[in-house]
Amino acid sequence: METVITLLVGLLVSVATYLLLSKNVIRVVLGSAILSHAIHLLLITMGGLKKGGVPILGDKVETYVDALPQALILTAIVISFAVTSFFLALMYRTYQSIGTDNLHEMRGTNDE
Amino acid sequence: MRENDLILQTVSKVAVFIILTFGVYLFLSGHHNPGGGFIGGLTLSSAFVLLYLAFDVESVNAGIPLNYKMVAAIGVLIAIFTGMGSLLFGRAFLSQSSAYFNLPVFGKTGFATVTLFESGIALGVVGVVITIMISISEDV
Amino acid sequence: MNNILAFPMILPIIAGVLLLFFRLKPNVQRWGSVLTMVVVFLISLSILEKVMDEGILRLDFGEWAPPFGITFVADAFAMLLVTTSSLVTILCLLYAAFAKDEKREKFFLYPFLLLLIAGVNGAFLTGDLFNLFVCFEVMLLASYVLMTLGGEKKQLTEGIKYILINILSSWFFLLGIAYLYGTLGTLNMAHLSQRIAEAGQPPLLTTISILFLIVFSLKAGLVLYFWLPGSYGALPTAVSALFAALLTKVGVYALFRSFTLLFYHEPSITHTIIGVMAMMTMIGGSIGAIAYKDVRKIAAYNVIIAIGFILVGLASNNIESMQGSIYYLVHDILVKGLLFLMVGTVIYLTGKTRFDQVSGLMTNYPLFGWIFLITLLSLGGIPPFSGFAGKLLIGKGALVAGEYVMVAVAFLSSLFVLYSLLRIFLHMFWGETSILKKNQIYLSKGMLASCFILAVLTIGLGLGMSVVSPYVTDAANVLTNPHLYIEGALNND
Amino acid sequence: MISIHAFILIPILTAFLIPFIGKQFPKWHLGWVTLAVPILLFSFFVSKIPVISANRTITGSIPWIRALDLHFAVYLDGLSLIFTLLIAGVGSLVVLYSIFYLSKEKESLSHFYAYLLLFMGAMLGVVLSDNLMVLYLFWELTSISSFLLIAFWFHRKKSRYGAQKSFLITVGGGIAMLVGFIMLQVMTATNSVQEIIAMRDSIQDHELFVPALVLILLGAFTKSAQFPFHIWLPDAMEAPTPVSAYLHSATMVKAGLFLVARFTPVFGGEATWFWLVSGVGIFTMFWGSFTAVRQNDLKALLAYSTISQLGLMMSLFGLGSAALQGGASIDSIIYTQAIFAALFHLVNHATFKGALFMVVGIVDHGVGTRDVRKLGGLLSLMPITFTLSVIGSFSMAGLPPFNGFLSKEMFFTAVLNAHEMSMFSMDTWGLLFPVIAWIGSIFTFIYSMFIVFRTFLRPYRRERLEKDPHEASIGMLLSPIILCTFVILLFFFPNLLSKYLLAPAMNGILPTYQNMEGFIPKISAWHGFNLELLMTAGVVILGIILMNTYRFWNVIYDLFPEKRSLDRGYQWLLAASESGSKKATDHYMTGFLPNYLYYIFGFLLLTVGGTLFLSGSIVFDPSNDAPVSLYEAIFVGIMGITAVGILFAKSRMTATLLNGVLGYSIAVFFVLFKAPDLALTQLVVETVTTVLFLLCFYHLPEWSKEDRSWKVRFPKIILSIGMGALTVLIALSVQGNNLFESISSYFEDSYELAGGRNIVNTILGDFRAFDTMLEVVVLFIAGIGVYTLVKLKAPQGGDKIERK
Repeated sequence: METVITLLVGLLVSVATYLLLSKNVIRVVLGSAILSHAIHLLLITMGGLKKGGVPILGDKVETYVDALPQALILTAIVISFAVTSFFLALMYRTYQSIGTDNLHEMRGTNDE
Repeated sequence: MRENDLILQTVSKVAVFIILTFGVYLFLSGHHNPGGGFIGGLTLSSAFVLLYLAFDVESVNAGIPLNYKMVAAIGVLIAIFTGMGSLLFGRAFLSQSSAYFNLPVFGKTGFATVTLFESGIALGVVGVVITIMISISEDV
Repeated sequence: MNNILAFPMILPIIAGVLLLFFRLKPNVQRWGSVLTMVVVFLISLSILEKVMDEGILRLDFGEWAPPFGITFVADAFAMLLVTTSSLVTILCLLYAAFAKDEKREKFFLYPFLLLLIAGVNGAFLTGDLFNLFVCFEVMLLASYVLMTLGGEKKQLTEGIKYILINILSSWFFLLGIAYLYGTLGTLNMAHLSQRIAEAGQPPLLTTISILFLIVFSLKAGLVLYFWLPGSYGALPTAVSALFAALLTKVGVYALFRSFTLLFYHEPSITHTIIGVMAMMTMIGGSIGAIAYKDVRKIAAYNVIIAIGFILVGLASNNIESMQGSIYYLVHDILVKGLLFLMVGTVIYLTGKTRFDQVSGLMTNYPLFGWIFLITLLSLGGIPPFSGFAGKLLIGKGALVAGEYVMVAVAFLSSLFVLYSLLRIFLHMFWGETSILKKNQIYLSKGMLASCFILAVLTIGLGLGMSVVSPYVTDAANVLTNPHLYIEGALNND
Repeated sequence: MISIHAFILIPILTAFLIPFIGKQFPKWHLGWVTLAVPILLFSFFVSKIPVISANRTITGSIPWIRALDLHFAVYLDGLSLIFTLLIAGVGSLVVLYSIFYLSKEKESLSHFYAYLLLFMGAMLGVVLSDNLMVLYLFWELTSISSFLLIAFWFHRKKSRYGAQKSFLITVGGGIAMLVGFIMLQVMTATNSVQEIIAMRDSIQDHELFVPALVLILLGAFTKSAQFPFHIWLPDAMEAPTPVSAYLHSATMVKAGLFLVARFTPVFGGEATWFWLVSGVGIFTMFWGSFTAVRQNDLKALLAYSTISQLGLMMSLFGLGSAALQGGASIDSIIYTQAIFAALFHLVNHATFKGALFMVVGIVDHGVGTRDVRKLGGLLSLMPITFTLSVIGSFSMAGLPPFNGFLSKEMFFTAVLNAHEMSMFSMDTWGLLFPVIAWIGSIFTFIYSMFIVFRTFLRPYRRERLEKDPHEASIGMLLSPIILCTFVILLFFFPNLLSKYLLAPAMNGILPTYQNMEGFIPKISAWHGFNLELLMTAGVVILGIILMNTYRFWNVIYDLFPEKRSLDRGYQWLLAASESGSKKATDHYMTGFLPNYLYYIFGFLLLTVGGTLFLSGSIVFDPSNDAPVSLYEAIFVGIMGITAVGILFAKSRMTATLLNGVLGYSIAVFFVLFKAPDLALTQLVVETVTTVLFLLCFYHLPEWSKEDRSWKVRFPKIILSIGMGALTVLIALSVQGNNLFESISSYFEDSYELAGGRNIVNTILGDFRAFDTMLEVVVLFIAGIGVYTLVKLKAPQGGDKIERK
């Protein structure tokens, strides 16, 4: 399972990288979102998959899956939500202000 | 935004209550079951998101006249000050503790600072998510 | 239990959030934030003293002993940086308070600045790798907002680039944490260090360490500084000064921590790469610094040169070079803040961004002109200003390490620093004045005061460097002897 | 001995006081206030002559930065004493002269005297410091004060140009010197010059010995305007003339000579040192005098002449260093005489060159020009000035009865001796020294005569002058008169100087030769008909001939046109490095984000991937894997297809929804992987994010097509596959490399420890509550940030520079 998920992560990273290299900002944001998905998946894989029960203490289960990565991912998800929403708003504002979503038109000048 | 989505609006009203209840449940059950401050808060705010989608911003705001930035700020402050509470008892920052009380109605009730901490978190999350939503949708 | 350790991070957060409630009271915002940072500075100083007396201090949040809970670890290195950062923040806030950019002030300029410094201080203090990530995010989110606060076109477009590159590096950071956790099963840095030492840093860990190198290089502007010149040019003065003083330094700090505490077993690979990167950075920064006439760009490339220079100390990897880097870091935090305040003020006074469009400011603002000259010399590492001690020791350390090429590049780069700024000085400050007395914009004493104090600090620090020496010696000692840090961060008594 | 420190600091502190005195007492002439300082210094150092000439030294030290072995350590021996006397003595005369030269009304005297005093203190610091780093400090301070003085009239473009040039070259040289110093410190573990001298034998074979030598010489050569670094000196003449007389001929430019003399005991005897110092010196001597002849500006002429004379002294120090090859011996004592000549000439040069600069200043002041094409016939109008110029020039040309004659003769002796050296392959090259020296001297003779003849003789043409010429006031004449008196006195009583100053200085430079027979020569004007005298005669005869035929042979200067001069080279270098840098930086700093991401991904693949492959850390060990069930496999398949689908989505709406599908699938995975909290969070977050996406996209245009050409796509694909592969390879290796147990089993006691059964939640709320708290702060910042971003808009009308 771990290998399969790792390969999936690899695929997601590839897709994300490809999108990140676009000149359209929306694609870039999607790329970043996919990259964060991929890394969350990877993080949980690193703790080992399905090696025990749900990490909620009960009487029936002897071993639990690694709970620490889950806590980290939860934090990471929230942070990526914060970042993504800010970035979306920025993208929207930028379009409103300069009328483009093309990075090529956002190069700025060298002032000379 | 949309005036004629009567069905959506009706469904939403019901759904919002369900979601709200579920959110509160999630928040409270977090200590022993899946859930907690974050998830509860997020769920609660998704209820509001739904409201905003179904109704327009102005009417929701008229119904719930809150400055969500301040809600978020208060949430953060609650979380921090809960953490600092332990300083008063000479404990390390963010030391949580719990105590049990015998309350008339609820019987033996556990009260943990964690709960307070998490309520700060939840409040913060709700405030932030709604602030974001309102800011963007108002502008649009 | 040293709860005081939490304050350099917590106090600014509390103040920042509280100030939200005083949105329309600019004076409360201004002086409230300055006051907060003064308190933070004093607290940091007292922690620093305590560290010198009692050794490395530790705070376990929630009283969960490491490696299970999160800890703040204060050694002299971290505390020196916290103290200096807080000091420079006071001055930048003071500048902002007098610059009275009311538009931004109404939109929470000060809360964001306070949250930024909270993240910075947290990053310096934390002893937990994942918490470092979170502190980074606090700092970065605040910087994202500050980057775009004001909504000018240039801010928005440069902001998009700045934010995307930083997001990318954050995800890489997370990736690195995932790998490290997968191999070592822990997050506490001291514990990580122990486990890496136990495993003898196998090749896989070296590979992962390079990933961290890339992550922190992106933050520090080491080789991968593409985001830096553009974004620093788009900011209001006080913010740009704070960015220049602090943001990259956090990356530098992380580089030093990770390659002295965690991945120090294979210097022939890791430190060699760092050395090459440091040289690339200095070269890139040097040619960038003389390429443009826009003063903000010149200043920004100077930030880059300094990063390379400081990293020479890490690459050389001996006690002298480490001491040198620490001296230089302290110096650079102050002087980069000063440089950006000066540059921003020049633009404020003249409305021009290119140095060939203005001349003769010396006639209009003599004291200001002299401060610029001091800034220039101090940045060039000329004694008796504060950069000299660091420059000297970095050079010595690199020579002892036999890194002759690096020494050559490093000292040549300081010539470029001098030249790039000298051009500004000669054009803008000397020459016939282009501003009539009656058209002269009033330079408020308050704005000048921040620059003046920083200039006095760079002289005072240069002359009185021996005051800082014991701290630096101690800090470098911990950096070169990781077991000291581990003892301080893990022992349970 | 605190007193010497005090005397270094007095001028510096006074420098800072001068502006305040000027403000407090606007009626005072600051020059008189200033004058007290060098006179005080001079009398102090004169009072030390008895101690020093008795072959003792005075030392003292004040700690500065102990941790770095930086001490404000002073060391006064014969060598430094000569310099201190020059600094204070010429300093007094220059200040006196400047009182009459600079107008109190028009000039900012407080700046002028502040800089001058700053320089004085710095220069004293250079010659008195025993600590390398403190020496460097003062060294750079002299450069800075010189920079400020050159640009004293900073509204002039040429002044700024000259100031910049001198700054870059001298400070640049200083930085090289600093590296050399650090190398010395690395070799000897001390910063004290005297201790380094004592350790000389133990460091000679160190690999840094020669590099340190070269770098320190770079410092000396730049400061002392040696070829090819001399180009800054002529431009430094933009400074007021008293400054030129003081800094750029008598004192600062001699700091390089001082440095060479000071380090002769360390490096002397080394072939590199010998060849560099004497070779560069002798060539500079020739080149300076050769170029001086063609100058039309009197100050430029003097500048080149200074360059030439500095070269002369430099070469003498170099030739003299040969005496240390193989240790001190009576056979080599003859070579030490070069150094003696250098020291003697050092003093002589300060006297006659100082006087000449002042004379030129008087002429400039009196007639308003220094251009020899306009000057002429001032003899009758300015008789005293004329007399002074004759004394100065003839001394410079090496004619009796002036001190220049004596040292010039000794110079010839030294080059002739050098010719007979048997070391450093001098048997092959040695002849060059006397030949170049002789040719250089001829040109020296010519330009010296030019000063007198072109300015004072030739026909007088009033119409070309700006003012009516008149003799200068006695105040202005006083200083050059005193200097000229020395020029003559030193010719008649040179041995007095030798006994009290030169001998102790020789002992300071060559301590191993102390008390040897013939080490301190007796200077005499007449030493029989020998080769030296013949050379001098030749110089005079040929010089007179060439001077009178100048218009026939001056075509040779066309071989060295302005266009191809070193000066132009310098300008070209600056311009080219600026434009080249711009080109290079523009090339990669395009401002186009994808480019930057290319670099970042590329660099990451290169370094991380490189390490991964080269270190051979790839491991693949799926034995520990959990089994894959069918529906899991299906889900993986769906996610893969969805992800790839995003790449091909035609509209951004499709892409957003596909991204949502991806997010929900991950939530499902979280359920499968026993992470209900995550699943819940992921579900809600994905929902809210998707709503946000849609909200923001509402007003955005449909996305434009990406460039589909292979040229763009190919590198993208390579990088993407590379990143994916790298992630996978490391991840798989990590899974095969589980080195340690995770700490997380500790958290399984969460109920006992923290009273919660949900481990994840307990970690978030208690074990790692701090993360959670900060996370909310992050979210909070983002929320308020979005609010400000949307609400605070820049005023219309484009980017305004922050000013409101």
